[in-house]
Amino acid sequence: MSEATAQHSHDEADSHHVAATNTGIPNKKLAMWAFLASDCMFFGTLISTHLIYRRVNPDVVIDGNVVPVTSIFDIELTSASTFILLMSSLTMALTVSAMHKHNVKAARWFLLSTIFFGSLFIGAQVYEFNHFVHNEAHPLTLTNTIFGSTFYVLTGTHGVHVLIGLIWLTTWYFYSFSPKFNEENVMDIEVTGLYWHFVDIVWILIFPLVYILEYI
Amino acid sequence: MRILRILTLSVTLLSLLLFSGCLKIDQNQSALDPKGPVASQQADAFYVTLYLTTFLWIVVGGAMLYAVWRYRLKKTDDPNEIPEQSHGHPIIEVGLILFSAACLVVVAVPTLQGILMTKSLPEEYQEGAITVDVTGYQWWWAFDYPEEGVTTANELVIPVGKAVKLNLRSADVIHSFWLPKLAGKVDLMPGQENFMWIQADEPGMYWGQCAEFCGDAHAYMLFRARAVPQEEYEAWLADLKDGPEVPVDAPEMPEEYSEQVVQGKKVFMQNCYSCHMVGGKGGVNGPNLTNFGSRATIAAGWMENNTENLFNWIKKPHEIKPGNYMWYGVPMKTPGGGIITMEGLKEADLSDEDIHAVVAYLQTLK
Amino acid sequence: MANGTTTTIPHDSGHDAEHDKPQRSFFRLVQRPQQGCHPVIDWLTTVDHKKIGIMYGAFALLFLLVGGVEALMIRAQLFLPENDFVTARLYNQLFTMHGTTMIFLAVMPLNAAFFNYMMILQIGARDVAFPRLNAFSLWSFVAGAVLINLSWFWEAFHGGWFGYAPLSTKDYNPGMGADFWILSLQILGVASLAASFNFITTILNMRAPGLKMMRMPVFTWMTLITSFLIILAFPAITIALVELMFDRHFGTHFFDATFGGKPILWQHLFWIFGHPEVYILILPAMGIVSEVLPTFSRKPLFGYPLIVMSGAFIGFLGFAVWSHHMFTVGLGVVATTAFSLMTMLIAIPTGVKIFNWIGTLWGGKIHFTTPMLYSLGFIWMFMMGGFTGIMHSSVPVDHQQQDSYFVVAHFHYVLIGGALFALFSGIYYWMPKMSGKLMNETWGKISFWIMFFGFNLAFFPMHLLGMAGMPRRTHTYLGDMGWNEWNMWSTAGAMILGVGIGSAVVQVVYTWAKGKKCGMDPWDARTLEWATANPPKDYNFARIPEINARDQVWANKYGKPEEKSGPGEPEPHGIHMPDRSWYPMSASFGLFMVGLGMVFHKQNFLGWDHTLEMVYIGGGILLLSIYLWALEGPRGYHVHPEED
Amino acid sequence: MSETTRKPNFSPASKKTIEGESTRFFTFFNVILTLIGLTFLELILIILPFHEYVLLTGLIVLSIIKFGLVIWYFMHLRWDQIFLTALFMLGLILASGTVAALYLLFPAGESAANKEAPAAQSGAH
Ligand code: HEO
Ligand code: HEM
Ligand SMILES: [Cu+2]
Repeated sequence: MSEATAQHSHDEADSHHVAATNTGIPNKKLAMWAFLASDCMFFGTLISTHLIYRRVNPDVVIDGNVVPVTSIFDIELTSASTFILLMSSLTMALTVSAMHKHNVKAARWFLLSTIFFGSLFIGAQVYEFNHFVHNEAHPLTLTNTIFGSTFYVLTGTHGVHVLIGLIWLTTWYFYSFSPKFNEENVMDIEVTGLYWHFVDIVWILIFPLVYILEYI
Repeated sequence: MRILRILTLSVTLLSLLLFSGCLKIDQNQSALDPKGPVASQQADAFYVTLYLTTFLWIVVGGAMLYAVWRYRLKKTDDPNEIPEQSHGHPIIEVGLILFSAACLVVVAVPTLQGILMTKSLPEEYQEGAITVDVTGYQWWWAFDYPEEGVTTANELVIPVGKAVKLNLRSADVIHSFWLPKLAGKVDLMPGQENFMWIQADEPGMYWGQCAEFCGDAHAYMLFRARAVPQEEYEAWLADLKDGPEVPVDAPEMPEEYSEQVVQGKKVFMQNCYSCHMVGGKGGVNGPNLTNFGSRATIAAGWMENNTENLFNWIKKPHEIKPGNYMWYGVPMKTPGGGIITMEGLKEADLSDEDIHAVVAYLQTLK
Repeated sequence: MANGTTTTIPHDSGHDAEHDKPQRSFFRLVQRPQQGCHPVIDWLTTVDHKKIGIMYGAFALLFLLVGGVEALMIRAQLFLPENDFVTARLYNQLFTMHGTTMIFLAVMPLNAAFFNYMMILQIGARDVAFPRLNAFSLWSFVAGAVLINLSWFWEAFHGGWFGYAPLSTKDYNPGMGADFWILSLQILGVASLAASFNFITTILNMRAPGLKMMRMPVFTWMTLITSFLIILAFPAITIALVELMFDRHFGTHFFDATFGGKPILWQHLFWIFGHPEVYILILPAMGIVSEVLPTFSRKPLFGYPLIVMSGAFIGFLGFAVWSHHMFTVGLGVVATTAFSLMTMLIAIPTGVKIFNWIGTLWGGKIHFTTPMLYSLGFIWMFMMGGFTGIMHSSVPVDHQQQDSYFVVAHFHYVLIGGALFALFSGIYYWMPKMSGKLMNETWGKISFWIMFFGFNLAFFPMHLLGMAGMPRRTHTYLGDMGWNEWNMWSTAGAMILGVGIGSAVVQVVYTWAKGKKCGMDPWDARTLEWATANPPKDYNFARIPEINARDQVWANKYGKPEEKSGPGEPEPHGIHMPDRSWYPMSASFGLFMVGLGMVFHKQNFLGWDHTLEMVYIGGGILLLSIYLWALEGPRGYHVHPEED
Repeated sequence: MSETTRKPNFSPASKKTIEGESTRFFTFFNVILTLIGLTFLELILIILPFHEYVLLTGLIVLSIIKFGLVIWYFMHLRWDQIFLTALFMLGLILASGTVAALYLLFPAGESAANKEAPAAQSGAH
């Protein structure tokens, strides 16, 4: 795949309405990347909080007992959600690819699969939270340990990002049937895709740093 | 316009002069009147930075003023004249950057010395050093002498010429221990123990104050450090260990005490004992009062210790220190996470007579 | 210049007929305001960067006065020892609100006013990249500002502008003041972030042809760098505030030491934001000065690339020095040393700027106008503040100075002598651009000298007070500490400073209403904003100018032939102008309701105790507004300016 | 165009675009396979008998590779202007630097809860 091809496809999508920009990058895309750079700091702060508190409080004490975190976690489930989110990233990339080809029908199917995988991920997270909170032996709640606080706030913020992404994608799905849906929206969907992939890479970091680390 | 400018300029200069004229530096809490090794190092470092930056300020500011004066538009000039359009000069730039870096090295040296000096007690000061645990409360100080097993409050007593290692902790919010003539401040952080050390080279009463905003009555959170010769320090310790002449839990009072003191002790047991210790017994939510009668100040250094002030303090502590827990009661966390409140004087409803009595009793605690 | 006749014709996209229908909002809920609508509606729904800039400026000046009154009350209380002009609680609220107001509601929005108005003109653009988002930033700023000032009617926050935990947690600050503060800052954060993404995109993407990055005016450069600082620094405080809010309302223990929380983490997170924030305040000021000095020296900026690079360097280093606010919290030797040395390094790029400013003056023809006076005052006073900053960067020195009045002196020298002087310089410099009217020079100079004198009288003694051991944030002091005279001088100076600032604000208002009209380029200036009418037409430039030189306007007047340039090609279909919209404002209003509802969570708001519903309704309004906003599209109309 | 896509108004994409995107289609599949493979590796790491630090390094390297693959291919950085990569790296580097610095500023196991804090002992608020 050559640079030239790639360049071309983008020009194609933008050339109709968007005025030429100095950088050659469409405004919305540039703004989204700037937002993602900023979002790195958001998650950086949250991840710091979690890691620091994990470091200064090596023992997770629930009801007076030191509880190994591995006995709370359910690594099979979390691995499964990790695969699910990765898959959603693939389908998102394929959605954008189809949009570039102006193949709206295919794009819609890929979009629907992305929404499906995303919902599955959220479902798994809801199940996981529920499971942890109602764990008979040692319930992990938002308030009973500092580990619980940092864990739920970090993964919860990620979950909220996924949820926003889902709403956004669903909106596109329905909008794609509107007569107003046109070639300008190719770029819009690409921008939504960037957001979605970012949510995925944040999970790529959360998975080892929050989950797998506990098993080492 | 011109007259106005000259006028204001000269007024500015005059007032600056005025300030430097009344520049005295031996105020109670002055950092520029160091009386110990740590404060001296810090004052020296300050002077290094002061001289350096004053020099730079005059040179750079002078260059600016000179340029402004030299290249100003004069009455005779053509306002539309265009001066030469120069764009920059690499050699000057690089030179000035190197010069600035060199100036910074001058600042960095005493900085590093200071950091090393305060991180732990240096070898040469270790002989005869004592340790005091300082705990900050809203809005008073507890001073424990772990090696001696005694506790006092708001008035630290230390031997002259000996280093004092301070372990700083907080019982509630962040406070900061600042005794300017002996050392710069270090914060008292909840859940963390900080270290600093001080040494007084001259005997005397040193003034200190909490420097980190800690709530409503932050401004009233003062303290004193009394530096005394070694013998006097030991005598003070012995006295403190002895406990008060009138033990707070003694059933009988010695003959020589007046009715009032006896009454005062009763009032104290009923209303104050749950929070204040006297002679190793009592509560820990308020300052330890064992040697209270020999302290110079009350209310964490805010007022002189005399009958009138003491009466006012006990009558309406919340009007002297807003939010005062002595009046409103001390909220305490239970292990379950709930809060219970230790009743304060608000509920006690003391009569003036009771207060006079308790004042009389307190003054016997020496 | 163009005496433009404007004709409205439907957006012609050439693609689908939908665009040609009357421009109504989705569902026809509200009519999308058209040209010639009522002025009030016009201002409320405008997407024009110039109107938005003016509103930012007007609100900022208002809050400057509010913060100033708070400051004067602080000083009045400190006039005498053991004074009881205000209670301890009120005093603590005053300095908290003063700091928060001045930083977030006065200086930042005043900067934003110039970003909005001037930066766009300086790059020869017609508007920002996302005009409606820009309006949303403005209204969210207003929402946050109103929310935090509403707190005066219930309980204003009394925890200091950096709200250190655990003092700001429910245990020690049970009232709703802290909640007002937290939620307002969150809303203000949204406003700043949205504005910054917009500015970054605009500057990178929408420059006039030929305006390479290294030809951009320094003020535009500083806007870009500041915007980057905002998007990279604000997340830290946002998360810190979220954690604090969870502690206060949802029973977590992020900052509760008895449960393994670390109050010191709050300080880290706050200052990771807080230190870049002080450069967010000062870099635009440096940008303004870098415009004013060349204009009135009639010389180009000396060392332009160095000034730009040092600005970027200051911004970058600004992220590596945050712990210099925490030298006394017990960080350990390595961390303390590292942060101390990094802090000192910042003197170098800052020095570079100062040297180059003096280089700009050198050999020039210096016109003593009011803006020039303010800029010169800036250099001198900011330098002094910078030097006390260097003192703070030395750990042993800072052990004595931290949390004393010396720090208060330091930051007022950089904030008033620095940021505020430069901003007034900008106001006097750009007023002709914004209003088409010149400010009165004599009165301007009188104000400057009153301010300059009052400022030094108010804040110089604070250095001495700090070294004499007076801690900051104390509402009273004993009479025998040796602080009485300096406090009296300082209060007197503050009152004079107040008169100076007040008189300057009055002049702004007066000029706006009745000032003397002036031509297009009253200062014989250098940069692109002076190449269009005063005030500019809606579309800024009838034809986008082409750029061949750094100071194009100057080059056109006096430059070499190859540097000169004319306006570019006219737009074939006329100039496209985006339509006004209600949704930015309604979205901000939703945000405001969410904030208010959360502050009053489990409380009663004016006799109404369904505050949770308020959150839901606000959220609904926000969401709906975003949807309708997306669906209505930018739309717009075309304008055919008559050629000049 | 087919029945369902008639309403939205799209012109056919250029041949070049279609060819390019079709090649990418396979790239994307290779990427996802690699990602899944690496995730398995991460999981296997847990049970390997190496030293903690080796495992930790391995984990970090693996996540960085995964991270890189997604931004490079899925997020099109490979095909977009280098400027976008720089823009994102600015945020990423600053964030990672901050995380690392913060993490190192907090010594392990030094919290109050582990040491019976003085505050907890004194029982006061
Ligand atoms: C506009 C805002 C602004 C600016 C620009 C600065 C600039 C600087 N600040 Fe300041 N600050 C600002 C706003 C604040 N600072 C604070 C507090 C503060 C503290 C903590 C004090 C404490 O609480 O103990 C330190 C260590 C510094 C250091 C510095 C340094 C080194 C600079 C440097 O950027 C200055 C560089 C400039 C120089 C040095 C002058 C020119 C240089 C020349 C001429 C070159 C040659 C010079 C040398 C070689 C020395 N600041 C606080 C208090 C917050 C609070 O606690 O409430 C605020 C608000
Ligand atoms: C009329 C002009 C001003 C006066 C007289 C004034 C006075 C003061 C005083 C006396 C304090 C210290 C209060 C204390 O520690 O007890 C203070 C704090 C502060 N001021 Fe100002 N100030 C003025 C303008 C400004 C401006 C323009 C800014 C910012 C741009 C500003 C920012 C701050 C900040 C951040 C604090 C710290 C608040 C805190 O401790 O939480 N001030 N001011
Ligand atoms: Cu700083």
